[in-house]
Amino acid sequence: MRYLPHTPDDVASMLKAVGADSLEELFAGVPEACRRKDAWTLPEPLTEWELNAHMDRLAARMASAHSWKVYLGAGSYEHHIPSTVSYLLGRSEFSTAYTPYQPEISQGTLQGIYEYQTLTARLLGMDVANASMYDGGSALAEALLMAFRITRKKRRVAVSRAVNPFYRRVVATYFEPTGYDVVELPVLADGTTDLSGIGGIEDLAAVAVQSPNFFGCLEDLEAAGRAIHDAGAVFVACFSEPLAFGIVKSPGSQGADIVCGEGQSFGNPQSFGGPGLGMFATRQEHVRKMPGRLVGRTTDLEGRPGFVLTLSTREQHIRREKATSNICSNQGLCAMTAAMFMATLGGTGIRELAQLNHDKAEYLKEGLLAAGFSAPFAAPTFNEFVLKAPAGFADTWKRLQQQKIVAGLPLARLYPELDGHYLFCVTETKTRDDLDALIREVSS
Amino acid sequence: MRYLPHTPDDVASMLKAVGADSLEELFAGVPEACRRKDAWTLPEPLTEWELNAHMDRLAARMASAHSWKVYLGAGSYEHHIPSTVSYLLGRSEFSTAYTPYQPEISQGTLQGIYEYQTLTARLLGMDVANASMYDGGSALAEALLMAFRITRKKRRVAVSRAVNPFYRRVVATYFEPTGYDVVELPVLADGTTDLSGIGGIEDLAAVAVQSPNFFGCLEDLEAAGRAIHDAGAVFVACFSEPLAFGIVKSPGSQGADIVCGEGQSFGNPQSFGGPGLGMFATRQEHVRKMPGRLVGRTTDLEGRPGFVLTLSTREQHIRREKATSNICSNQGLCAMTAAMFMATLGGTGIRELAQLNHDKAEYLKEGLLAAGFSAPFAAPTFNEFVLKAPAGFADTWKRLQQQKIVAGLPLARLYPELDGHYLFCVTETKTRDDLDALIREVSS
Amino acid sequence: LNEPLLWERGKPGRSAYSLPRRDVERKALDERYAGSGPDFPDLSEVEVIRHYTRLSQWNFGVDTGFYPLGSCTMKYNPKTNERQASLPGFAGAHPLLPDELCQGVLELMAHLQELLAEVTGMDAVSLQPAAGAHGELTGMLIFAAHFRNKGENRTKILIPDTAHGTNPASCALCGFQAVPLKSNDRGVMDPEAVAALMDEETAGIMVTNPNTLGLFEENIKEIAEIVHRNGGLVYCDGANMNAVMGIVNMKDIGVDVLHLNLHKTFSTPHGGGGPGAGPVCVTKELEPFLPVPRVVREDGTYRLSDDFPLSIGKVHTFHGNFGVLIKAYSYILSMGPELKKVSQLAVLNANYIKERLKDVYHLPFDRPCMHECVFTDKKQQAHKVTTLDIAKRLMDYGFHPPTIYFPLVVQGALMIEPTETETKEDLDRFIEAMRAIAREAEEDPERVRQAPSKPKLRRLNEAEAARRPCLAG
Amino acid sequence: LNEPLLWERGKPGRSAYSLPRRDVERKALDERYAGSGPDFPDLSEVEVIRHYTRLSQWNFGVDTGFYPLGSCTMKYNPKTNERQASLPGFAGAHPLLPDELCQGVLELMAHLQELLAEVTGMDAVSLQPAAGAHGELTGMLIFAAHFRNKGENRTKILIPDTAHGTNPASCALCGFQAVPLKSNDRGVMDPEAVAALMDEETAGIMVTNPNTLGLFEENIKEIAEIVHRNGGLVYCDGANMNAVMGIVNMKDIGVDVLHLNLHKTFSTPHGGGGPGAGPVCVTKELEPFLPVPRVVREDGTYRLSDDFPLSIGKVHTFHGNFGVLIKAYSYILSMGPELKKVSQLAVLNANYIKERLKDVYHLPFDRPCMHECVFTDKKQQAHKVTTLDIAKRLMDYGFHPPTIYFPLVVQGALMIEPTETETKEDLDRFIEAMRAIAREAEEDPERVRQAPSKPKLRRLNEAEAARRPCLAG
Repeated sequence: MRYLPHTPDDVASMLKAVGADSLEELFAGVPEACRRKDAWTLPEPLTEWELNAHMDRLAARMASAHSWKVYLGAGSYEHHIPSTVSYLLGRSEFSTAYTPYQPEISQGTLQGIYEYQTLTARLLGMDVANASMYDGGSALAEALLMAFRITRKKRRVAVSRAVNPFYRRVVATYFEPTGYDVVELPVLADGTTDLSGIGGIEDLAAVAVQSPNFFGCLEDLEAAGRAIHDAGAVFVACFSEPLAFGIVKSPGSQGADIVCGEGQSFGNPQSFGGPGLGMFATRQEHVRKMPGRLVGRTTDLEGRPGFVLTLSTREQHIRREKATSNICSNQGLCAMTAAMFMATLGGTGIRELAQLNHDKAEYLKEGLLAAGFSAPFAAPTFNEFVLKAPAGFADTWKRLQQQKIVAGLPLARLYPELDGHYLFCVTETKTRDDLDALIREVSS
Repeated sequence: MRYLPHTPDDVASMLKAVGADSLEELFAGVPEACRRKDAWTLPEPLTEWELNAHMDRLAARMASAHSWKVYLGAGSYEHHIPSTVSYLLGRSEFSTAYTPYQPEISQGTLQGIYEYQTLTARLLGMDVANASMYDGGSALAEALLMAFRITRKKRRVAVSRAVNPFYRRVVATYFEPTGYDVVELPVLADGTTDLSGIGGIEDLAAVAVQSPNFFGCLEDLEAAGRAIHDAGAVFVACFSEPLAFGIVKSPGSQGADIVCGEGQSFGNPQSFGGPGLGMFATRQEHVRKMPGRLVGRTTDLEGRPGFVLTLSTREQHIRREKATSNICSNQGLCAMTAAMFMATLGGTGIRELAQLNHDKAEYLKEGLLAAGFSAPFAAPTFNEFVLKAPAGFADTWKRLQQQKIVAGLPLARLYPELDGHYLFCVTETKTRDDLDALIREVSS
Repeated sequence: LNEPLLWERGKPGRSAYSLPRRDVERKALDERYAGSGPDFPDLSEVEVIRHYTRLSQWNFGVDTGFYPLGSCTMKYNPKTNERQASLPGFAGAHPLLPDELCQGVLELMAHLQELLAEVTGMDAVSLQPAAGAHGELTGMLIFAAHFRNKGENRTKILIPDTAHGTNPASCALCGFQAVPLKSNDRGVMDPEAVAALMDEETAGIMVTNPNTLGLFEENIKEIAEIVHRNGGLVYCDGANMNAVMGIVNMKDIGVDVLHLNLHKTFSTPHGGGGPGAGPVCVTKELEPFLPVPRVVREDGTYRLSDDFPLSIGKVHTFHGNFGVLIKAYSYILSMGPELKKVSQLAVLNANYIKERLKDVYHLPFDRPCMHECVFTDKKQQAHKVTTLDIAKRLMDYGFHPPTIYFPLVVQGALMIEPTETETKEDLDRFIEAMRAIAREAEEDPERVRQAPSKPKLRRLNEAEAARRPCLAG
Repeated sequence: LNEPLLWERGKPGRSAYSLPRRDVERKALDERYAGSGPDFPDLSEVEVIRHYTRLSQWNFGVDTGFYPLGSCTMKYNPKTNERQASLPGFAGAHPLLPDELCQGVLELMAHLQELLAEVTGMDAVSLQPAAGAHGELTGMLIFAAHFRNKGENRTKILIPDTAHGTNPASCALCGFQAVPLKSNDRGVMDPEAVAALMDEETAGIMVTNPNTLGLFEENIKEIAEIVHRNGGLVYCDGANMNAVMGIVNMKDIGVDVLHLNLHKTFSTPHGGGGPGAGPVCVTKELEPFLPVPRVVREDGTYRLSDDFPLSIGKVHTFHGNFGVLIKAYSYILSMGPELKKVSQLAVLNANYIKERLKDVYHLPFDRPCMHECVFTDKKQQAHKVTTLDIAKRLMDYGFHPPTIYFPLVVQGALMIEPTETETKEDLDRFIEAMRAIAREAEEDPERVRQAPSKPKLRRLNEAEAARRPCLAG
């Protein structure tokens, strides 16, 4: 086997050196009663070429964005990934390294993550960002748990019903054994969160609002922040599409205390939903309460600048059960990818790309409205929006698959009250011709 | 444009530094009469994404080995390329370097090419190999020209009609303006070269024989070498499928003076025939007459081993019109690829892979013979062979394209006397099921 | 070559991104929401490429050399796995595609679950957890759900001192109190100690087996019986599974929940800190509690189902780190039954190092080890050379240092895990370097204390970094 | 980290290759032919990966840093071009596919030919030559065929002293005798000198324009007229085309045959010595002599045709370095009319360096230059610091040295070609380094003479290498 270098001679001489007669004998420390009795039923090894054929076959059975027009967003976004980013990520000095425990020989990862933290903080309008969480959902759960560490002795959080329902389910899972409560905040007629009731919630540690929210609607974060702070709670602003902040005000500038969300959009392939990238940022004063790894700048013995993992006193191997979180491996390479992507776009590029996403989504929205769809929500949107379909659209939706089009996400399962409504996402990957084709199809 | 970093400010300040008012003014050295008057009609720049779509469209219009079963060889071979080789080649320290004129910062290329030279010399049974030629055809032309430098004052070479006809056409082109003659040696009934006449050729500098030859037949190189040396000529052994030397005696061991051929088989994609790799080796005594670059081992100021380009006294920038050849850029990265591929296979691997090619080809040969084909040549073959097809096969051949099969190369155009004959190539990429399917199809 | 920070490069107006053609009208965003965009540097393509190419050159990876970081299983990461994960059919797959449009990935997930069940001996698998510690959390959530379902209120978990560092934190997240369990003088758990602690308020035990001393918990079966007898469950941290594939059936030895680290045992690259994947394997009895959605097969087609009322819910927004799962799947298909050989050779390599170094470094437990061995700096302390010094000096010899000062149960630990992909020649070179350092510690200790000298930087001031954190530029 | 030679690694029996399954019977080869196979080392996959990963780290490429190698146009090589060339439809294409099964590549070749004709102003193009010198050879073969066809026997070619080094060798290969032509004191050719040499035995002239001094041959039009008037042809070595795209129409200035270096002007990577591509562009009159097969279009489909009786034949076994052609095609489509900007910025960058360095380095021709500028070590010679020393010292500053001691017409030449893809900041850093070296040459010349000190090795003994060649291990 090409990954196992030992020749029979190697094995023989090494066994001799350790004083064992056989490979089996090496396992003398495993009591007989613990030895596996049953035989493997693992399939015979595939050659590299059989594996390629097998995987090609599986991959061919996918409606991938490569050959389909997929108008789905809802937390996973199709964006063009420059070949530069793919190439750089493929460099195995990045991919085959472990967490940078030994800074002298890990400056590549460390500087790269430090830059990621910086660009993320700038994007979100916050002071500090961590080195990443697993994904948007777990980042939100950790943000809410962090709020309890900030506020102490409270036991309740409120989460908008317009927050991505998958994030909310992850929060529910994390909260289940803790004894903390999650209150759901209703949605107003315009598609944004109704915060009018939070003043009446007792023991409120934090309120989480997403913008653009799951319906694509922009929340008025400034107003939200005022209401949340008035209620004495931590303002958690969450997101699933960070590209929005190319043209939309950053959550930090609107008063958020913790900002968290999903960074997949930034150069990471959709890959059936993972690996994603939990982005997580807060204000300087809360940094020691923040979960996750942090890279900091320092100097070496000769005074040269360099980077290290820092504030590890918050982490499990030191604080054990009192750690700020149990997260250890994070999404390092995805964070590096996001940094490469942000650097590739630049300040000029992200503004224009975000504007283009917005404008294309608006173009489709108008086209569909003209084709008989109606808009349930009045709030402005970024690159996603909800429309109510005309009667009979369910069949059209199915028929469009013949033309390799997935025409939006039916919302009935996630929001029973939105039966017949669809969530559409349009990114820069769709041309006007694509959009016109879709509009034509649904009109006919 | 993402490849052009100059901002308007940059341009302005640089123009100021050089004392010009505009970019146009920089071209003051180009007289007005020489300025281009006509406008460009170049198409507008494509974005990276439009380019991807455009190239995908072109690539989709190809019967590539990825999705077709192509039984063609004839100088270009489909072999599995390990993902390791593709990955390593993609490392831009290799690909974006120039010819290693500055050895201190080019040891990667230099050691890699030195290893290529060594493995190539070992493979071919010769003392030294150069750093590469363009391809098999030009390598043969240069080998024959080199023979004139060895023998002096002679003016004629003989080349077997069983040498790849494309190589022979390149030789003819190179020889046309030189005044040297090329004599064609006939083919015997068993598919090998008839050398009986070479004793009678006057002024004979060299004789070139290919093995396995274009018909896939193995030549008796030892006997050929004796005859050629008896005639006082240089023995040039050529090849198009170096994998054969995994199980076939090396040309060097059979007495060849110059060995040359095509190395594409070793890890280089077929890529519509190029870039290929001209492999070229000779005996120590002729090294200063050899064309092309050479890497040699030496030491640095502190005595540490290192590598440099050497014997450049044979080259154009020093010898100008008296150089051993005009070759300057060669196929460096292809040579590196071949070395990686040889290292990946190893001695054990190349024997087994070569044997497998042979055995699969034999399997198809027998199957086709049983299906009504006949064998015109009796000499043993490696992974290619010629068969005479039963009547009506031309239609079958065409029909098989519907099933994405290219069932061999029709020889009529290249060898009118072999009308109705086909050259089949079978490599390790074909499974027994593939071969059975082809046999079944031609039988029905 | 030095490399400035990203924002010290570039000029406003440059771009390394190919902006798609604008083929629709510009529409201004409502002013109330419109922001001015982030303060990112503008770079050209070549600047981006050079920046990261240079950064990469400052990093040590498995492809660079021997990386015996204990407990991290830094084996070679096959290149073909990268090819598979980047196939457009996978990379371009939206996680909410209708089932009929994503049969390829559903089949892959179902098949990978079966394979992991077969490798571990467990009954059912969830691929959702995104990392080892996330698997632990998922496991603890399953514990909690199980006892809730049974109507029992258990609040404590036994955790031996040889378990991984994340274990107590994972317990705490689920509201369990971690009860420390001391190992005996053989470096393993004692059944009596477990029996003494195991009561009706204790949900069970969380062991790492083989443990972080590289030793197999030889009493695991007996301990599992004690735990089970008291109504508890046994969690096994499977981070060290690389030692026992094909050797131990985890269910047979009494494990109820096990997590795997695909980025350790199954060769997916660690990416300088992730992404990993931490699938959780359970017994039939605990299967109802696994996260949803789960892949089910009906009439030859696969679909995702949420219909598991006892499920703990979702621990990941979608289906876990799917790209990582592809790589592990590709590895397992490439190895098949050879996975047993993997464990045998991993153990052989570790024992070989142990035997060849134990005369010069103190070996606290001189017994056959599993896939890793733990030395200490006891002998070198005499010359005021510490574990940290030894680790840094290894860099000068071209090796990544072992894990240091872990496990805590051993003072000044040097935890060496060679993995099975290393050649005997490379092990010999490492052994020579370690022996040379031991000599240097006696003859020229200052040289070791001043190490490293060859990397880009010398030792970094970590205290200063923590005292005055500079976390963004 | 050092890295042994391939055959100093490995052990017999290892393999890094995944051998396909044997699904047919083994058949022994006839003993008369059967050999024992080559003496290759057997390595595991990780050994191969580490070997080449380390070798790569010893190489300086464009992605590593500024590479102002004069006359080589080391511009940035876009990554998207690599993606296009590796598409399975192209990479897996056999060169002898029937025309109807390879329309994609035929269309690409036809389109690329048109684009190159448009960029240069010439009428027809062959993509077959595999490198610049191969293009020169092809061009000379066309010259020879042209005169043979006209029944003229011309045996000489004028070659100016500012032409590229390969030119005389290419002439010689075609039986032409190279007649040297001296440049005037402005660094360019003199019409009178050409007129004096141009006779009925002379086939024409082979110029490099812009020439190797980085100067535009300002008399080219007049010279071309003289050559044509005498029945000769004008060959232009287009290696320096990066200076004049959109500025000069090569046919208009009298060029009959021109070759391009796609690995220079059109950004395909040079690969540490190739593969390149050297397409040849000709006038309508010479088109019949181009190599075969040629792509022709009929009824909307493309086919390859050999039916050009005057053709010189084949210079490549198949269709040239097709993979390289794809990358150039991809580059041209990405740039379109911006190619003019490319030349403008390349010339701007070169003039900027020239102006900023001419007070400290001797500039033999103080005139506006094109895409490169040529200095000498005249000022530094006073301190016994040579061009070679300056070049080596630049390595310590993190730059690849310029081309040195070429062109021969200038003593101790330093030929600097920055290309358009370099930022002003990087040029400024390079200028600072060059100025620092000039200071060092005065204040600490020994330091410059001892350079480099930072790369893996110090200066290598090239004399010894040539005296006792060790060419294989």
